[in-house]
Amino acid sequence: MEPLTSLKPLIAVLVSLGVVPILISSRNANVREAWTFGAAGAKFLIVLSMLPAVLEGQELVFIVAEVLPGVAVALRVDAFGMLFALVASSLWIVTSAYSIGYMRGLNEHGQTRYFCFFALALSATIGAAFSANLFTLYLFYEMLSFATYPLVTHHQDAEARRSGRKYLLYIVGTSIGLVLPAMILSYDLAGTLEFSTHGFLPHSASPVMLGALLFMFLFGFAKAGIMPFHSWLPAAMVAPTPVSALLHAVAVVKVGVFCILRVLTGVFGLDLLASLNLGVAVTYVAAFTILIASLIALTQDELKRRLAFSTIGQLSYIVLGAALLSPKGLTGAMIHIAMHAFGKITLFFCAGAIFVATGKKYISQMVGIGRRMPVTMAAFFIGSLSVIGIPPTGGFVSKWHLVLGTLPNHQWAMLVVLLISSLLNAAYFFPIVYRAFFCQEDQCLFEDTPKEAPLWCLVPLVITAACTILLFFYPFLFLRLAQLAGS
Amino acid sequence: MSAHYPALLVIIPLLASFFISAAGWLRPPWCFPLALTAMGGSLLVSIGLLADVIRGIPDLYWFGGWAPPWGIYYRVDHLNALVLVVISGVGFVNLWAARPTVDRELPEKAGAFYTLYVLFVTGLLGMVVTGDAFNLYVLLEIAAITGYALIALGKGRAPLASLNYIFMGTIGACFYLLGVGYLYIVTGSLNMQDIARLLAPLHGSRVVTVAFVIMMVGVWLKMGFFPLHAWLPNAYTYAPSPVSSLVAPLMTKVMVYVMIRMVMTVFTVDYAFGVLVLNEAVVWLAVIAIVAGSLMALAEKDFKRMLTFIVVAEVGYMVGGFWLGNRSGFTGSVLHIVNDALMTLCLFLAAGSIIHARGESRIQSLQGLFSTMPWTMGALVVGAMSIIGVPPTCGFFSKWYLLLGAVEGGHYGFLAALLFSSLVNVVLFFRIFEIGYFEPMEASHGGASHGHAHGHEAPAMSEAPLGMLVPLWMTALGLIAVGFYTGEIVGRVIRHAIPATMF
Amino acid sequence: MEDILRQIIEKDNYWIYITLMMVGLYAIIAKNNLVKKIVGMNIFQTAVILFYVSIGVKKGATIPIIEHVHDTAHTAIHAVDYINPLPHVLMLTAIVVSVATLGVALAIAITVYRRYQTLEEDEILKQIREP
Amino acid sequence: MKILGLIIVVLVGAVLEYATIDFPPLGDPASPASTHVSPRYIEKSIEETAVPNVVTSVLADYRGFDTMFETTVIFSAGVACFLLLRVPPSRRPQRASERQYRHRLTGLTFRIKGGAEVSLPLHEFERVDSIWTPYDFIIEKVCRYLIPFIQLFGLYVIAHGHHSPGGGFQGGVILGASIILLSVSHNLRIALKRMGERTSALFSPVGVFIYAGTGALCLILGYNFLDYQALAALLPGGPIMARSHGIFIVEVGVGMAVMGTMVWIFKNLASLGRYDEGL
Repeated sequence: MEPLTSLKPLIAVLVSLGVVPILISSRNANVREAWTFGAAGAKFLIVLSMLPAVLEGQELVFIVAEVLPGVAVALRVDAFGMLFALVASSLWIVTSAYSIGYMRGLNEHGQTRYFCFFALALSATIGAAFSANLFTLYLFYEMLSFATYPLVTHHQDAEARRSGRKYLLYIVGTSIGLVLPAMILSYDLAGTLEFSTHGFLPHSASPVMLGALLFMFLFGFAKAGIMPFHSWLPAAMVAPTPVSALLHAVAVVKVGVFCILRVLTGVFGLDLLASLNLGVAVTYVAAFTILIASLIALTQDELKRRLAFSTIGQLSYIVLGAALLSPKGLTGAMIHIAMHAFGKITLFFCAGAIFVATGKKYISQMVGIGRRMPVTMAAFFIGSLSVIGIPPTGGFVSKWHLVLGTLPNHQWAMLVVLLISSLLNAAYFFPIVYRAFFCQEDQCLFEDTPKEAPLWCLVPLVITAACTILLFFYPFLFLRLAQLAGS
Repeated sequence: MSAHYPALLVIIPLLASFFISAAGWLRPPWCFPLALTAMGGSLLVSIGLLADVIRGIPDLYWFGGWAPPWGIYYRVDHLNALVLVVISGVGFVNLWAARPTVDRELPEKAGAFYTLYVLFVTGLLGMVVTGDAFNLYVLLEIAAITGYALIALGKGRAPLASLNYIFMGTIGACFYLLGVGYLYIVTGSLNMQDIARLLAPLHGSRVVTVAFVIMMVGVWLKMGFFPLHAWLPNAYTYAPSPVSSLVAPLMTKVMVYVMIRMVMTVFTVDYAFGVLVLNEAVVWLAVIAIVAGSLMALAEKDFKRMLTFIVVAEVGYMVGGFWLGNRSGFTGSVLHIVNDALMTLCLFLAAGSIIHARGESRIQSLQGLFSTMPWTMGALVVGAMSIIGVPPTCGFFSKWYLLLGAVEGGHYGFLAALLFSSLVNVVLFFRIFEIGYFEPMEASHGGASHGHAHGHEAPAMSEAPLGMLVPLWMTALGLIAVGFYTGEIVGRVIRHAIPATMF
Repeated sequence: MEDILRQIIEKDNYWIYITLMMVGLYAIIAKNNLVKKIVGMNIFQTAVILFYVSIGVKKGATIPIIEHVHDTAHTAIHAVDYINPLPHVLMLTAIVVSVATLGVALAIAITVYRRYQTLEEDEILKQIREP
Repeated sequence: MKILGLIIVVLVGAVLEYATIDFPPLGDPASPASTHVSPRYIEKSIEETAVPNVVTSVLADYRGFDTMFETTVIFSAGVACFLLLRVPPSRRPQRASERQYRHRLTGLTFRIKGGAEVSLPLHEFERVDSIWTPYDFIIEKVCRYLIPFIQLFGLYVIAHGHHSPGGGFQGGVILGASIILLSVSHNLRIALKRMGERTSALFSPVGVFIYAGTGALCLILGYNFLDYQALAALLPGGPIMARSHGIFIVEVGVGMAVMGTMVWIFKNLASLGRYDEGL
């Protein structure tokens, strides 16, 4: 099926970029929020309108400018890109609603700037999802790094400044220091940067060079939070919660993992990796990250930092799934992007709601909170089930495929790692839920008159919790997309 | 009419400068409009020349009707058509931004200022388009003398800095003149093509080697290439802001062009890279230039002085890129002349409007800039992105070619230096953005804004005048536009400029 | 040994211009007083002018002004009889340039003096370091 | 600093010296410089430009473009000195400085304290500058009579550039020197009376404009820039004579420019931009 050139991917990317001048110019808050909502809705609808074509295996292509010989700023919508774009744009609607409640609840300053950079970050995310070659991916990756810096350092205090510095050091440092040279070297080897189904790097290149390239890409995309370059994520928890919710659970980190998957499938190609058995090395790196992150999460008392480390662990699931080099593993990895997104965003919404309602950040202060905020904690429970991977929630589907993925190549070690880490996930989520609902009389810190967070916060987290359960029963959309991308 | 474009390119600003100087005495208000027509005219002519070159019409112009080796002739080819457009473009845009400062600081001598401004750009335009080695020296001196005078106008240490610039600049120009003399004594002709033809049999001789070395040292001295850059930081820092945003983007880039022209046309590429085994050493010199420039910029306390050290590092990019000796390196170097001129203009214009509004350029005094001057800082962010090398802006693409050239040439030292300098640029600019973003304005900071605690309500917006903001934003958007048009620029123009013998 | 001596004697003009240039260069670098540096710069430029003019010399040739008698047909003019005019033209320009640079340098030296009341570079730098 | 200077000087001297080994010996007629381009100038100068002085023909015609920019260099130096030094009248401190007058006939000098208003029959007195310039009757009178002849000689040098060594630059400098002699022998104010700042400031752009204007005129008349044979349409005589006339017009332009600039630079430098008292 030859690709169909259409303007839709470009409009999808530019719709939120276009809203920025309007946001700057609009005077009062309601108009501004209405515009953000409108932009989110419009983006989701445009992405949705491209879905039927993609489901039939059709690819939509749009070349913006032929910038370098053999390299163009070009957008291409394929199944994998569509999956990620769907997740990101749908959750932006929910998050924009949530951030209205959150920002009004704490009457934060600089809200116009907040919504503008939020829109910029989203356009970069969708751009990364639809990028046709490694160069456009790098372009949107950099744009995302710089667009999220003002969001992370929103509070403009000393701590925000330190974490902003760390955020930049890791993300921009590795992207310029590792990804740029790697891209140059691969362009030098292959002469092009277009993603192709089984990789564009020539098999004739020396294995040492290919290995070095792989690891430069792996650690270069620091947004994926692979172990040595992960500590920007907990530091970024200083940001307001909707930022942590959408960006640091769904958009930004997923772009990092999305790039790594694109590199593994589009740049190297699974058969090249298999022939050089580089896949095994990547699985060990991912496994190491999963275990260590889960262990550290156990020790974190601040709720958002625990969720952050849990995210680092979950991201490496996706990398692990892809590195198993089996079709099932790849499908599992791709679905996990969606499942984890919905699960983790619910958890972050709950954390935000707790902070808005009670001002509490630390888990030790949340004993018996279930009596005061039953709905929030119920959603928290569902979210944690999904992240752990227990049946009634979507997380189970992706974990199931990941486990199936380890079988064909007899990678028992990876199977064991998956199971242990699921246990660890349970170990750091269930105590929170348990202590929230079943506290002894003397230790309960909250009286049992229910007083939830404002509706603007509550409704989105209920929706996302419902989605996690819905995805368990009807995962066919994402499954179909993942299988299409895997083939 | 278009046959006369090469002559008109230089004559329009030259004649206009005489009218401006006379108008300075007779009708002072006419000075700025005359200067504007001069710059606008030369911009249109240079665009016309570029169009001719792209259409493949060679532009040869014999002055006085005499054939080349006897008379002086202008030759517009793929290489200098692009540089012409950049020079006249930067001159035109910067003139807009110069007006508020000139009206405020030297109202009576505006005529003289605009005369020297236009003559400076004329000198550069002539230098880029001339085909005669000695004529290039004369135009070099015009640009130099007007540059010295304009720089000496600044406050504080400007005269001393300009005097040092004169000494180093004169030594550089005389070395260049000596180089031309050595070539003349051995070949008997002053015309570049003619010298190349006559020089071919003499490639082994000592004179050609020494002439090459002297010319290179002279050109490097004028361009501020690392070991010979001592004059550049002071000269560009203490110059008045409209002058530094004119001289910084153009002077060094045109001298890089002169180096490329000399090596490509007079000494021919296979001599420079074949007979002489100099290019390895020069690339390592460029590596030192980049690293040293970046480190010194890091150590700087003054914002504008930091920018000058970035210019020193960028010169290292261009020289290193060219001396790699392969097609990508050459393309990267020429493209970087275009991109770096625009980037440096954007940064210095932003610095100029900050100094215009704040009165000083110490980095510590840049607090609360994002709230008081959001538009200027917005443009500064775009400029910074381009210097760091972030894709949509043009800075990335020239860095891409330079890196590719380094990889193809197997020169990993140069690759490491480029990446190191990009990372240092990130630190440099985000240090300033942090101060501008986090630290609130102190009380009574010269501006009308009042001091306050946590910066909750943004202090009054004391933006630079519109006259400076419009050119600044034109440049910033230009950076992104040129970024997207890199394919066109390289494909249509630079690719044809590469000498055939370059592998 | 003998041909080296001949070499030196035959090319004495180049020796002179090189020594003159080096004197100028030394003055620019080593001198402390700004005006002395300016004088050194001027010597440096004059040395280059001397070099160019010495290129044009021809043994047994007269100045390049051709006396032509109106009525008789043009007797053939041989280039050998006249010295090479081109370096002289070039050096007219170079002299003008060196005068212009000298003028501007002196003007700037005056502004330096007006601002620091001294022309000794070390005193100026001392004034700059501790205002 | 001195040792560094010595090292650099020795190094550069050695490099330059190294090249001279391959140079042709001094004055050898067969050297490439004398055989490649310049023979045509010498042999064809009369034929093509009817100017016996080959240097002037090369200067103003063959390489006329160079000379135009050379005049522009002079012009830009003049403007630069003005820009750097001239203290605009509005900015000068207004304290009345003490003034000195000299009685013409007796030679007695009177000093008026600052600010005091005294009514003096000015035609009998002449102002003496605070830097006491020795009033010397002989020098003043000799210069007074000499200057017109110097200027006449200057004009001769400009006009006679075709046949004898000379031309625009030399003539212009002589004319400039005559005005400078006036201000040296008398004082700057008298020189300013003869040639005010405005005239000298306008002389230089007009002079260079004559040069560039003639070139532009040739352009308009359809030939290349600075191709004087285009002037044949306006001036008597064939294209060859038109070249000679063209060269002459250009020499006049250069002379004006150089004179104006020399005087302008001298005034700015001598009076440090205040135009009140000179050397």
